[in-house]
Amino acid sequence: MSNRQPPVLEIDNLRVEYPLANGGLFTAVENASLIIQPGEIHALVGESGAGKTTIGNAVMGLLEKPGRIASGSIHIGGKLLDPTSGSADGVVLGRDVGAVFQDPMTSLNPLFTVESQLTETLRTHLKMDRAASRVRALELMKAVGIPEPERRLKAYPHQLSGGQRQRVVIAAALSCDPTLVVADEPTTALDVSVQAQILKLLRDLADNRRIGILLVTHNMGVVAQIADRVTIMHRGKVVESGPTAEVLRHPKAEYAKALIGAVPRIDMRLDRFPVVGEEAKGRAADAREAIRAKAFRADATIDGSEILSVENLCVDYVTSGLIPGSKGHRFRAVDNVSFKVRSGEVFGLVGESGCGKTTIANVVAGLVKPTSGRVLYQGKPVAGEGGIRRVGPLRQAIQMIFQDPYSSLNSRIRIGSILAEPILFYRLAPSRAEAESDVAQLIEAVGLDADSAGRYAHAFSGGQRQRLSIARALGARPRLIVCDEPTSSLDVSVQAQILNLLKDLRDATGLTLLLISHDLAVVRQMCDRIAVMKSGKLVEEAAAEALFQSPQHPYTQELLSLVPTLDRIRGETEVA
Amino acid sequence: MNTLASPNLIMRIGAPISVMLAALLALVIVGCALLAGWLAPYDPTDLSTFELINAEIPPAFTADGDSRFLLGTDNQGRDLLSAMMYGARVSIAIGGGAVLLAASIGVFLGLIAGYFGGRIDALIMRIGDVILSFPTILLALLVSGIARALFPQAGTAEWAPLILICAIAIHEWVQYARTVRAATMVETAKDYVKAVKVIGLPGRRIMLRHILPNVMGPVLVIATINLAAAVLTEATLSFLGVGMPPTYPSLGTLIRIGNEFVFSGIWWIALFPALTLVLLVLAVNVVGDWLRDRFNPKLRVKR
Amino acid sequence: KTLRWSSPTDVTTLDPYAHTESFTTSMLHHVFDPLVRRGRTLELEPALAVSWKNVKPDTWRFELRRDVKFHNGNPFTADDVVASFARLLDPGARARGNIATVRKAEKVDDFTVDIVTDGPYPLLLNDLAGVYILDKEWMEANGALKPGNIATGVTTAASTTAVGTGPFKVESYKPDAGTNFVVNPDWWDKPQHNLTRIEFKPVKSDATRVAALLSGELDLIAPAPLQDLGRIGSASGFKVIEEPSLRLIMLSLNFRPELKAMPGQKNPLLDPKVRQAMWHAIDMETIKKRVMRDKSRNTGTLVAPPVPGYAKENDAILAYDTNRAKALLAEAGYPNGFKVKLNCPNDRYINDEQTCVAIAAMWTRAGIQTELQTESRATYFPRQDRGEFDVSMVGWATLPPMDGFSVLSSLLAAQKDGHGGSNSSTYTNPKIEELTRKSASELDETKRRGMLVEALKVAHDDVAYIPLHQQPVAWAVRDGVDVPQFPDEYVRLWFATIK
Amino acid sequence: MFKVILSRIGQAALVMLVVSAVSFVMFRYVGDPVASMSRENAPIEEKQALRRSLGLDQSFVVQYGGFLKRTLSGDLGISYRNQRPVTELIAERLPATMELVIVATFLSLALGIPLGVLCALRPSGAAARLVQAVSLIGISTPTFVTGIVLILVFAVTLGWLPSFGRGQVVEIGWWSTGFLTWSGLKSLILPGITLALYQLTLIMRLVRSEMIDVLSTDYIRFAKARGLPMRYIHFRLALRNALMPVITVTGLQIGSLIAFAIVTETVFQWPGMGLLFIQAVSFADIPVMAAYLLFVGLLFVIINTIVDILYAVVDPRLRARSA
Ligand SMILES: Nc1ncnc2c1ncn2[C@@H]1O[C@H](COP(=O)(O)OP(=O)(O)OP(=O)(O)O)[C@@H](O)[C@H]1O
Ligand SMILES: Nc1ncnc2c1ncn2[C@@H]1O[C@H](COP(=O)(O)OP(=O)(O)OP(=O)(O)O)[C@@H](O)[C@H]1O
Ligand SMILES: [Mg+2]
Ligand SMILES: [Mg+2]
Repeated sequence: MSNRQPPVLEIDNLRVEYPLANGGLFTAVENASLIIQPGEIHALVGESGAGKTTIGNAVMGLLEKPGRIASGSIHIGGKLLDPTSGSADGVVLGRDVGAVFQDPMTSLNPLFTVESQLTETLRTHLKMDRAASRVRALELMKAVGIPEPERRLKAYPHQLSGGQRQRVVIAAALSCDPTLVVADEPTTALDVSVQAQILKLLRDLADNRRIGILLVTHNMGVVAQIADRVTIMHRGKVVESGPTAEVLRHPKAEYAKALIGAVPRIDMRLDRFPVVGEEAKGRAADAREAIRAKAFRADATIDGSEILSVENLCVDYVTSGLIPGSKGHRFRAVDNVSFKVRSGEVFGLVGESGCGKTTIANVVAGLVKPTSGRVLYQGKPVAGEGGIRRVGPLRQAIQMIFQDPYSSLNSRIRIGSILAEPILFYRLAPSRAEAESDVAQLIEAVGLDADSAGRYAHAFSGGQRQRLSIARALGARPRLIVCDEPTSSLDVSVQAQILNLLKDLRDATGLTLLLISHDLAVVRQMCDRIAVMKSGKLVEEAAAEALFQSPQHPYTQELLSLVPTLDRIRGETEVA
Repeated sequence: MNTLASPNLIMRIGAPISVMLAALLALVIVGCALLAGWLAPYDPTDLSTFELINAEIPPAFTADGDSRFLLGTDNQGRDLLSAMMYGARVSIAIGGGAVLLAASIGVFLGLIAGYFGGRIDALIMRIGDVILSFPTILLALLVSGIARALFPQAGTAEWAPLILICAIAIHEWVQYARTVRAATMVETAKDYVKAVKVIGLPGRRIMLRHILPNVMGPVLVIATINLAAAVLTEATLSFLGVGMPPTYPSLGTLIRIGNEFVFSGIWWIALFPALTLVLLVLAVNVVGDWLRDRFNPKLRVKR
Repeated sequence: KTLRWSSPTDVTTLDPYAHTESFTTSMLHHVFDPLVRRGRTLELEPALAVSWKNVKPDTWRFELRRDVKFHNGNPFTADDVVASFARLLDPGARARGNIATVRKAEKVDDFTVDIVTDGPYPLLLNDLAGVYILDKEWMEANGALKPGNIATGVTTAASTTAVGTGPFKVESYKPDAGTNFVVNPDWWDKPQHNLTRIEFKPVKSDATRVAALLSGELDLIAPAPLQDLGRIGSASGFKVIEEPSLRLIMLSLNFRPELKAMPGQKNPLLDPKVRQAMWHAIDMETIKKRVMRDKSRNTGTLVAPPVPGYAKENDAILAYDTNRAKALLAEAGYPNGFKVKLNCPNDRYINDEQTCVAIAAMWTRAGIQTELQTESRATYFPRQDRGEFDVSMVGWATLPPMDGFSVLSSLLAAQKDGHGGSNSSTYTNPKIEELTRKSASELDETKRRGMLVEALKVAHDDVAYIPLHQQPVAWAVRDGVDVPQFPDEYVRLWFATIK
Repeated sequence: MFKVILSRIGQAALVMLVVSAVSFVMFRYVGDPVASMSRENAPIEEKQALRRSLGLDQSFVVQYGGFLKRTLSGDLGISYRNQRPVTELIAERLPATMELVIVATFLSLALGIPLGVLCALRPSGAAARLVQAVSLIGISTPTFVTGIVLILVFAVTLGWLPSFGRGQVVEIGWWSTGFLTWSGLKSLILPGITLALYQLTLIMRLVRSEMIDVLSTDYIRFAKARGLPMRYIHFRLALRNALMPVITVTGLQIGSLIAFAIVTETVFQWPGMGLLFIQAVSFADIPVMAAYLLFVGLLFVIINTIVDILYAVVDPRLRARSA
């Protein structure tokens, strides 16, 4: 290896500040340093809100407006980044530096087709003509494993599932063979098989093309599998940095130890998730306790009676053409799916990205009308061909946590008001003041500062937003929560806390969860029963332990085999 | 980590100088209009004080000026400054009132149409089409004609403004409705709306609390711009005989009257009222833009 | 040589019998000739008829001009006159009322016709000056023997094609865009003009019209707005021509039992003292100076000087005297005045709104609390016709007959027997009723004028209307254009010369 | 497809029915043709006869019924003032107005959008502020003043452009165009600018306002991260997201310009629909007004349908709804 080549990225003593509206100053990143050599994958892990995304943005000169590089330096390929303009001489964003943003839902312009968003980069930087760029776009779509790439090239972002969008974003980032890729949680929305495919792609690019990759992730398994080096951040500071095997096996910093300890295990089921410094977070624990107490309901029984029943559900999406009425394309996203969820259980729904999980969740929550089949809640139909009927207590009973934390919070309303909404609406608190304290409790329960209530959504990191939307769902004190990847954007420690909370609520109040997740470890830890889906169809349904110990369907087997775990650390396998 | 600098008052309001100036200007104009009864040197609505002899005296600061009339007099011998103060009152009441009324109706109906879609959408939009088929002026003639037929005092200086407000608003709401409807359709498809739908909030609340703030941008733009148009529409209507009586002129009417004299070198009758209107609209727009940005939390901290 | 000119109104139709608008009539006079026409001083003179006499009190015999050709080359004969009259007398003709007393026209020989009226009628020649003669052969060939009517929407070939004997031929006719005329080289009369072509372009907006003149796109604008006369006059290369018009502006007073302004109370206007007080309270001198820019002529009677019926002694203005007005009001039992509504158009007469504001102010000072409302002509006149106003502004030009009888018949007589058409104030006076009827059939011109003068004196003393002033006709031309002006506001370009 | 069209046609018919009914009610308040058609000394009997012959003495229902019947049989009547079938009149005036509106709309979009983007990109820049202030002055000055000032400057003082009319027009079939002659083009400039001013300001400010929002979204940041040229990002990507209200407003404005560019057409004596309409009003030309309003009703239904379809073109998320 030619070490004379300058490192693709060198960050030295970086400090990033956000001036606040009240005149204060918030330091998001403090004295952070790291170096990425060509061909190296550098993982950046840490608590949600620790400043990982901020570092990535700083590298690309795309810090959110008031944010600024206060001190320190960034070199890209040996060239110094000018902190005011946010660009380095001779380094072209998109060609030399590729970016994958954390949020797949909002990274794509809703008004343009996938094809146009993919090809425009190629045409700009590589000066390809239309036909050539289309061919290349198709290759990229295949490379990131999107099924039916021809059709999906013509699709608009809202017509793709979360994972599919994420892959489009990755494809766009890689399209021009950059030397540095900043990948902010590129695989959170992906199922393990696709994740494995993407990770392999990244590894190949690093090995063959000598690309340096800054990989932000929460998934320690992923880190273990492909990263060469790891940096762990906590509250804006780097707490530990080093070769993957060393850091994962022998963490030195307290936080690093706790974080690694919190990684959920796939090989066995535990009662509770191990949590980072639960003692230290006394307030959050108290808040959780309070919520648990409040949510206690006399009628809540874990009697195992059937609470939700999905019968022969089919959902078609019709993509209509431009001219109204012209024959559109009909796509069956959910194909004759039936399952039952019992009261007080955690029912898991897993499957490849784009297989129709979110669609089912939407039907259950009453947001999408089924094409045929129906959904019963406690024996009463809530959705069927005739439409969606959710009246009275039913509305409160079923709540949902959305896959995408970015667009599920209204950007113009203060967090406090958003959270207070269901509480006030269902008169769950006798007074406004009471409601406010409930809100504060909810916020603390999901591990945020109570003063977050006064802020707006845009000032939170992805993980923080997701926690807020969980808090909102809990606020309504529902009987059934449909959780669409509730923790995919959370770091393992926060994830553990949240999942513990949900679990506890289940135990104490008989809360039922319909849990959609890609993280099989989480699923194993959480679920009582699991359904596996592929291409809109239910392929296997079994009790959790049974499924993990003896998967029946070949697809399930494949999924299980691909889960990245801490046991297979890259550095070590190479050495071994 | 969270170092709080002590912010002073100006920082807290956070408005740049230009906005402060604009707000001040708007306040002065509105204040003068409201307090016209006390501030104005003469009462231009009192017919018995008109002295035709004093007609068309140039402003006091010009060579032929008369120190009694700071900004000169109009073609009837009214003190222009006083006439403008009283006129501004009428114009602000009518223009502002009409814009407010139109925007409220329009935003409300637009939200409903965009949120629910289907039949109710078609109904509201077709009503809009009907209304658009009539020019503002004709519709206003109709409204005030009916008002006059129903109660005879409609033509007086006290009642005419109310009728004018309705007459103008009845046409203008459509623009807001259609704009808000389009924006609402986009917002309704977003996750945060889905989220509150799942919470089970009724449509009314979702629309007003969640969607409304996200669709207000264009509404503010159109409203601040329409203010000028409404003031001028009032002038046209007064000309057609369904507005304010000529003995109680508005800013718009003064401009219209003054316009007839521009050729003959009597520039001040048109210029000063027009200037006042321009300044008012300018100020309202500057403040409106700033408010709009303030409303948008993402831009809150940006200067 | 081309004359380009503009006015705010447009030619409504080319069919002279389908309308009653004076502007269109004036324009069509360039294309058609009547049997008698008005000369340079507005005196009646022979046109297509060379002479006439009363053969019976109700029959007039006209000798026609020979060797006259229509624009299409057809010769002009008595048949054309008879066909034209038959067309105009058709009940469907909009302009039928212009010769209300004519019963028929009869051919005596090829160049002689008799016109028979309903009893003796002194104003026949005045009426005939507005009856244009059309070509019978052309009408037959084009199915235009029946008249058009703008009111009922009947159109014929004559609505858009004009074949007359006049000094100019219509070249093109586009409403709102322009009407072009070219000279008729075969006109029977010796042309006093030197034009080869007239381009008429209506421009509704006053300011634009002035601007177009100043920018050299027009040679003549008629009318020119009063307040711009100063500027046009002082611009080099342009001049203003002006003259008092026949149109008198007056205030009509409501004689109904109640006023709108004071429902439930006796109408104070019924008391002549009150009416005098109101007249005394108006300072016309100042209005003339300030509002009319010294271009108007104040008047005390209801007809203009050139019109038969005018008498100097009637033309006495009640002097401006607020004290006298107040005293009169007190005498009439209104020491504290009363309330009245004043209604005025704001786009019909010259500076109408300004005049009314001034009057409202003056009356208020005299103790008559005046509430003024002004509006556009489109709504004003229908309301006036319905008698909705207490006091309102009226303009009267005695057109087309140009005779004081029109004031008696339309403004002063009560609404019956075809009289009182514009007397919506319901004024009645037995003396005037009597004089109106007598003068209608008096063939002796001196006696007839005496009756008119007497009736107008009654109206003056009784303050049937409050006369205000005589409007000016003001035109503006570029240097080198010479057009005579007429108090009837007609544009007669066959008298125009340009350099 | 068929169903969509059918329902739109049904709606349009309804709109026009209501429009015609309202316009009939309205005629009672906008004047009486008898007053404007009578000669000065017409006796009362003559006026009454005229009123009868116009059918104005009949009850509202009878008048309206008659009108509907005639309309359905394709006869929109003959103008009192212009002596021509109303349909013919409208067809004749349409080209003048359309060309003016095309010019004005083109101007306002071609200037308004880039200026709006400029103002959004540098909201506090000197250029942006200047542009905004000037445009506000432009709209708060009444059209009749702007028109006259333009005429004074460019026609009277400088003598560059004609002050009124359409100049020379070329007839292509029934369409008369001023685009093909030099004088026709010159005549379009001043009224075009006057008419465009209000729209221009509105569009500029709307674009600015929406652009500011859009520019702070993630997809724009992602586009920047892909290194796309700034101009491309601003004018193609972001702009499209900002266009919804602009489409709405432009659609509405085009409609009302075609129908009611009254002041501009009067100031410049532009022989178009607005002038036709205002003349009809001041003449109480009921057939023209009634037919005219029907035409405008139809126009708005069509324009708004197109706008609704355009929403779907611009925003694919709305396609399911619009179908
Ligand atoms: N525009 C902003 N204004 C103020 N604070 C902000 C802004 N954007 C982010 N922050 C704060 O900066 C901190 C770091 O945010 P960042 O997005 O970098 O976190 P992260 O490490 O990527 O977290 P996650 O894993 O949850 O995405 C957070 O505490 C967040 O609240
Ligand atoms: N509005 C739509 N129009 C057309 N197709 C759609 C639409 N929404 C989703 N789809 C398609 O339906 C399928 C299922 O989507 P869904 O969002 O339910 O997937 P998912 O299982 O949640 O995937 P992921 O785990 O990636 O979020 C996908 O193939 C997607 O392309
Ligand atoms: Mg992040
Ligand atoms: Mg999903």
